Amino acid sequence: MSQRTEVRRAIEVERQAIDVRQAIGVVVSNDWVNDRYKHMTVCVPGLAQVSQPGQFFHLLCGVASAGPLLRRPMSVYKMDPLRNEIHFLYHVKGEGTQLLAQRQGGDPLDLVGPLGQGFTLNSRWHRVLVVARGVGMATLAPLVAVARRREMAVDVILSARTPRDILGAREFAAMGAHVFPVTDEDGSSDLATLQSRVEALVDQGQTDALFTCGSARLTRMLRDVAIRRGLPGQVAVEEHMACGIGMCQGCTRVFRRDGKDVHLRVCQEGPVFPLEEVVYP
Amino acid sequence: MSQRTEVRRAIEVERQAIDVRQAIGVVVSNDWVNDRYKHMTVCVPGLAQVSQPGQFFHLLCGVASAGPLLRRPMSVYKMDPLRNEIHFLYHVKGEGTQLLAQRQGGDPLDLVGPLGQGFTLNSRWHRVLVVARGVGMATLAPLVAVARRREMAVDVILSARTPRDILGAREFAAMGAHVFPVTDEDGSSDLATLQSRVEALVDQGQTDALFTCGSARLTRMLRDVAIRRGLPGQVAVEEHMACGIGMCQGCTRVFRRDGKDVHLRVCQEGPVFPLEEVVYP
Amino acid sequence: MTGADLSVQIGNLILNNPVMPASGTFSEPLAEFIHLNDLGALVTKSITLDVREGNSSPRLAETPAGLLNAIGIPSKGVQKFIAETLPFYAALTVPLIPSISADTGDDFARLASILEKQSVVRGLEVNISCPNLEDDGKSFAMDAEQTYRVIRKVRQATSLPVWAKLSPNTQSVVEVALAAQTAGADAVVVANTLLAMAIDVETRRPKLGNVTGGLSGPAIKPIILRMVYQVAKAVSIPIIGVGGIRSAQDALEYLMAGATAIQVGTYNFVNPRGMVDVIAGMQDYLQRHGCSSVREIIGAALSPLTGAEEKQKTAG
Amino acid sequence: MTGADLSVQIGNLILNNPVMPASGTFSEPLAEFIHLNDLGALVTKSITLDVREGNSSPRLAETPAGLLNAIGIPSKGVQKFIAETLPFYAALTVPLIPSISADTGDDFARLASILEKQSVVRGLEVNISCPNLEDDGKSFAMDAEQTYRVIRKVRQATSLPVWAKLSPNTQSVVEVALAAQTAGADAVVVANTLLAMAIDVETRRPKLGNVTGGLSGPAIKPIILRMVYQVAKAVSIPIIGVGGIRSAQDALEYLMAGATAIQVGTYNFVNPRGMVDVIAGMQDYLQRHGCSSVREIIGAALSPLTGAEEKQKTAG
Ligand SMILES: Cc1cc2nc3c(=O)[nH]c(=O)nc-3n(C[C@H](O)[C@H](O)[C@H](O)COP(=O)(O)OP(=O)(O)OC[C@H]3O[C@@H](n4cnc5c(N)ncnc54)[C@H](O)[C@@H]3O)c2cc1C
Ligand SMILES: Cc1cc2nc3c(=O)[nH]c(=O)nc-3n(C[C@H](O)[C@H](O)[C@H](O)COP(=O)(O)OP(=O)(O)OC[C@H]3O[C@@H](n4cnc5c(N)ncnc54)[C@H](O)[C@@H]3O)c2cc1C
Ligand SMILES: Cc1cc2nc3c(=O)[nH]c(=O)nc-3n(C[C@H](O)[C@H](O)[C@H](O)COP(=O)(O)O)c2cc1C
Ligand SMILES: Cc1cc2nc3c(=O)[nH]c(=O)nc-3n(C[C@H](O)[C@H](O)[C@H](O)COP(=O)(O)O)c2cc1C
Ligand code: FES
Ligand code: FES
Repeated sequence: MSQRTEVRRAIEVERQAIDVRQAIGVVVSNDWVNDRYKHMTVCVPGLAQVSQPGQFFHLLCGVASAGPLLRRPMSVYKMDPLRNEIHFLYHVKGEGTQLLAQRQGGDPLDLVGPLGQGFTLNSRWHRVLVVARGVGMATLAPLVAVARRREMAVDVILSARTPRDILGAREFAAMGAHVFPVTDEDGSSDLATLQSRVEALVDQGQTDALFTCGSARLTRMLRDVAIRRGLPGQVAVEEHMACGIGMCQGCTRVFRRDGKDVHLRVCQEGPVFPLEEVVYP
Repeated sequence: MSQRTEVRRAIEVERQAIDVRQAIGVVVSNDWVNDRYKHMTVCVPGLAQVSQPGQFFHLLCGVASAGPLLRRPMSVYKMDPLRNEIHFLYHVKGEGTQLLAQRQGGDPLDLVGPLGQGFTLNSRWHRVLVVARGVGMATLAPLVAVARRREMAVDVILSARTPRDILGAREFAAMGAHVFPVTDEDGSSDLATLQSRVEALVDQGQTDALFTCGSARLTRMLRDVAIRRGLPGQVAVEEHMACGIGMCQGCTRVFRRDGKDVHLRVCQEGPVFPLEEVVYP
Repeated sequence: MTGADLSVQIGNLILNNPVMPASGTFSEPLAEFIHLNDLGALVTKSITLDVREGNSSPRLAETPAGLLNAIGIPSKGVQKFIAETLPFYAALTVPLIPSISADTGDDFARLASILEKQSVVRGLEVNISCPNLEDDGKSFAMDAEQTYRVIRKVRQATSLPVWAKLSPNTQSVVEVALAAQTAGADAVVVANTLLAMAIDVETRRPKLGNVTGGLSGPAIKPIILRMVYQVAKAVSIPIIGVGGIRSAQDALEYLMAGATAIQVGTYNFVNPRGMVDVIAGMQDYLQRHGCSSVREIIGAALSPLTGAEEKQKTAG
Repeated sequence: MTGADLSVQIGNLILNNPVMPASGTFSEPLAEFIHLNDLGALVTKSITLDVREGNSSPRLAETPAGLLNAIGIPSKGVQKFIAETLPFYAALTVPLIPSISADTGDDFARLASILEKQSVVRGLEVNISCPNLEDDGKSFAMDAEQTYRVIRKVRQATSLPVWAKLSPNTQSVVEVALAAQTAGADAVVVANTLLAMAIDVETRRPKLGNVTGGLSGPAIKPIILRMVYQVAKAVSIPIIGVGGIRSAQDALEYLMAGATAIQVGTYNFVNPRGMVDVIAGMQDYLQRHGCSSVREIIGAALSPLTGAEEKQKTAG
């Protein structure tokens, strides 16, 4: 979106009614899916309808002033417009996510979103390759769902420490995606091995685009493959955030855009960026 | 306890095992008794046995680093040595007590105590008068229970805003105390009216000692009655606390002891003080 | 019933209410969450003459009740600011106060005279207190003489209202505030962030790319409130209090300590509707306490206790 | 396996481990919760020559992640301290470091020479930074010259190790630390509380009887950590870090920023066993990271990044 359009849109918004992107939802369920990840379903009217794969919500994890000061960004893991539900899949990690893990059905949840630029799927693509490591799968899951709904072929490489840590294999298979689990345990997630795997899939399957999320090592590898094979690709980037809505400039990273190194805000210009714009010195 | 004894005792403690006065208890129940007060029962081995009426526990209201920094002092409302249970009755007021109110059966509770000097009951006394306002009743309840167990006659004046806010009338009556409810609503809790009531009870019933808690206005009135009638009396004082164990000097107030105005720590030399030592300029 | 009058005056500028965003914690996207015209004023992120990239990442670290930032002053430069950003604000009625930042007094003055020509600009906040630009967090506002020198130059360059944004990293905030007043500032903004840091014990490295950064948020409120109280006893120009506000109660503490208006910073990140909630809570407090104007409580905690209050206080 | 060596040296004093209570946040009742001999040293509440009552109540107010105190220096006087308090510590093996407070350099020196004669006293912490004693929170440690003068007098009065406790309310903590070093201090303690305040919006009065007080607790950790880091780059004597520590991780941040030892203050109020937990957590960290001594991590965050680390950092 150009600067000018942004200004015009903001003025418009100011003149008319205010968006309902800050809402209090109600937790429907919040269950462990393994010993580290939880799956939370939140009912909140109107937001599932406008959420795109790759977008995120900014969640207030504590209650009132108890808990960490800042919100925590979480990707939309699933949107269910018919039930007005948004799903999150999250790693219970530090103070924020531990508080989130304590929410029970019926509890309120203060959320801001959907935020950021999501993935884009070109209607001319027929086959896409998705590489997800660990909880990164949460960010990529709605992309796989939409791609399958548009009848694209989807190859999904799921990487994790052990076979038990692999998440979503059944879910993706049920959507009709081809799932390839790789693990640290048997060495198949090793970067070089994985790269051969990716290249083999790309070569045999007429892949049109590559997608990934989070992990710096995976992203670099995929970016290199994409550039070598002349394929487009997209990555959902993670960065520490304060506001999540483009005001604080705290989440910027250097990207290579239009031949120049520029600071872009992960929350606003991202979190999804073209693979070729990613810079890892 | 003299300075010398205190030193000797502390050295002894240092040499031997450490007291178990910091413990993690388990919440048994935590229920509303009216729209502002909750009753919490905590199971924690060994502490009910050593708790005295008028002593308090210092409770960590939050979980880990979420919640207010400091602990909150709460009087022992009931001790049940057979079940290893301590009871609290508390007003849900600010951040700390609101977090406390969220605890459910089975949750852990970090508590330090019992702390401070409790009430003393002279074995030669036959009749005592207790005046409690609002949640102050929680502090005085175990005193009434012990006095009744020692077969003293107990008159209890319970003061509150409305008849519905009167707490413990049935409970005290069941112990065999004589209960006199007074309320703001019908004006019977008005200070002058209350004072006549107290004086009448003292005069007709051969009261040996007066007890109260918290409210500055009540304390001053009772102190004056006690001095005029030559009766001993005790009051449980409240003051903001940091450590609760005598280290920070944050909870001191000026008391008149041995003819001098001295700063005493409410948590260590109190919270129970002789009525005649209380100073209200 | 009609509410209490929330308007306050700072220099010759009348604000509808005393609540505005703190520099660097607000920009155009907030219009998607609140009506910007509901605020007392709008202060922008500090802008510079030239284009600047800001500091390297990570730029943020969370601390207990605080936020550590080392954004620096990324800036598109004043010309692009005029061309691309000002049109947005021209469509609003709320007064716009750009915050300006520079490395020298002359550059500050140059910025002031450039911006003065823009009719949408209703005043300037002079950020002489950013702890990230120079060595070891030093800034003009750590020194009364430097403050006088810079504010004087800005004062001479413009007839716009001039607000001097002070630093809490000085031990002489009162002298610095007096220097700003003498130099002709219309108000002092107390204060910017406290210089601070955090270390990642796993990597054994500072958490911020810039090593040190500025601490904001509820953690610093008691410190900045004390400074406002001290400054209020010394200066005669209005004070704008800023540091850790996240409720009407926090804002009222600042007003009672002597601030005429307040800014909300970090809390905008937590609650995009926060400033509107603060305004509503203020209105509610004033009505509950029978005040017809917010001006009745400004400086209320500064006056010595009356005998009756003294008695009530100690007896309570 | 045997654990890592936790001992550190401060001047000629060897501590079993780097953890001790901060002045004013510890006294004899703590012996009912932990074995005091498990600590690295014991620092007492500041004592004065004469009897003092301390400030009027309320003396405490809680703030976000912080504690505001205006205790002042209630003191039984040094003679009673010797007669009544020292016997308790004589029965312990852990080194005792009384903290001393006075209004003049001469009184500081007098206290030092009185306490030197007590064999149980192993060093002195010189509290030149208490923000409550003088007008508007001023203290000796806000000024390098005053600091030199007072520490010099104490140095001449005693051969005991001398620790200078600095103030965070100065903008020149590095210069003040250097002045203490030049005057002969064996260590600097960084730092005392930050001058702050809170207002009760219902009564419209300051919450503390003394109006202003000192802010301690997790809220101030990022600020004091920054000061330790700055001081560590300048002085050659050991630094004792103190401010907001409530975990081994917090303590390790201070050591990595250049502190040789640390003090735990407010957290003793929250968790009477806190210091023992910090020591255990430190031991655990060192073992997990294959360090044989805590001394390996002191100042670890001060050295510039190596090439390999730089790469790992940006790639991670
Ligand atoms: C756009 C986006 C989408 C995300 N989606 C998901 C998701 O779907 N599922 C999931 O499990 N996690 C997701 N994350 C990561 C998630 O935000 C962090 O794991 C979470 O903030 C950790 O919070 P904590 O308090 O539990 O951990 P702590 O480690 O205690 O957090 C400490 C600080 O670090 C920040 N932080 C820590 N890790 C990250 C990170 N990876 N990215 C950004 N900030 C971080 C926190 O915000 C906080 O300020 C996403 C991150 C981003 C930026
Ligand atoms: C020895 C003692 C025994 C007590 N026993 C009981 C009891 O049995 N039941 C009960 O309901 N209350 C009791 N209280 C009062 C209780 O401690 C406070 O109501 C509680 O701390 C309020 O905490 P909060 O966070 O909910 O409220 P907030 O108002 O948010 O607390 C803010 C601050 O004020 C302090 N504070 C507020 N009110 C008091 C007070 N009255 N005394 C001391 N500090 C206070 C808190 O500790 C905190 O630091 C007792 C107090 C003391 C000193
Ligand atoms: C992310 C961020 C960026 C900031 N940028 C600026 C700035 O550009 N200019 C400025 O004067 N202050 C800046 N500040 C300081 C704020 O304006 C404010 O003084 C400070 O954050 C204290 O207020 P708070 O506690 O409400 O956040 C910034 C603060 C934050 C958190
Ligand atoms: C209640 C209280 C009393 C204190 N008294 C003293 C004192 O007498 N002398 C002194 O040098 N510091 C005193 N301090 C400051 C502490 O020693 C310490 O420097 C400060 O609290 C910061 O550490 P913390 O954040 O771990 O509490 C006191 C602090 C508190 C909270
Ligand atoms: S998180 Fe604030 S701009 Fe992205
Ligand atoms: S609360 Fe610390 S001495 Fe009483």
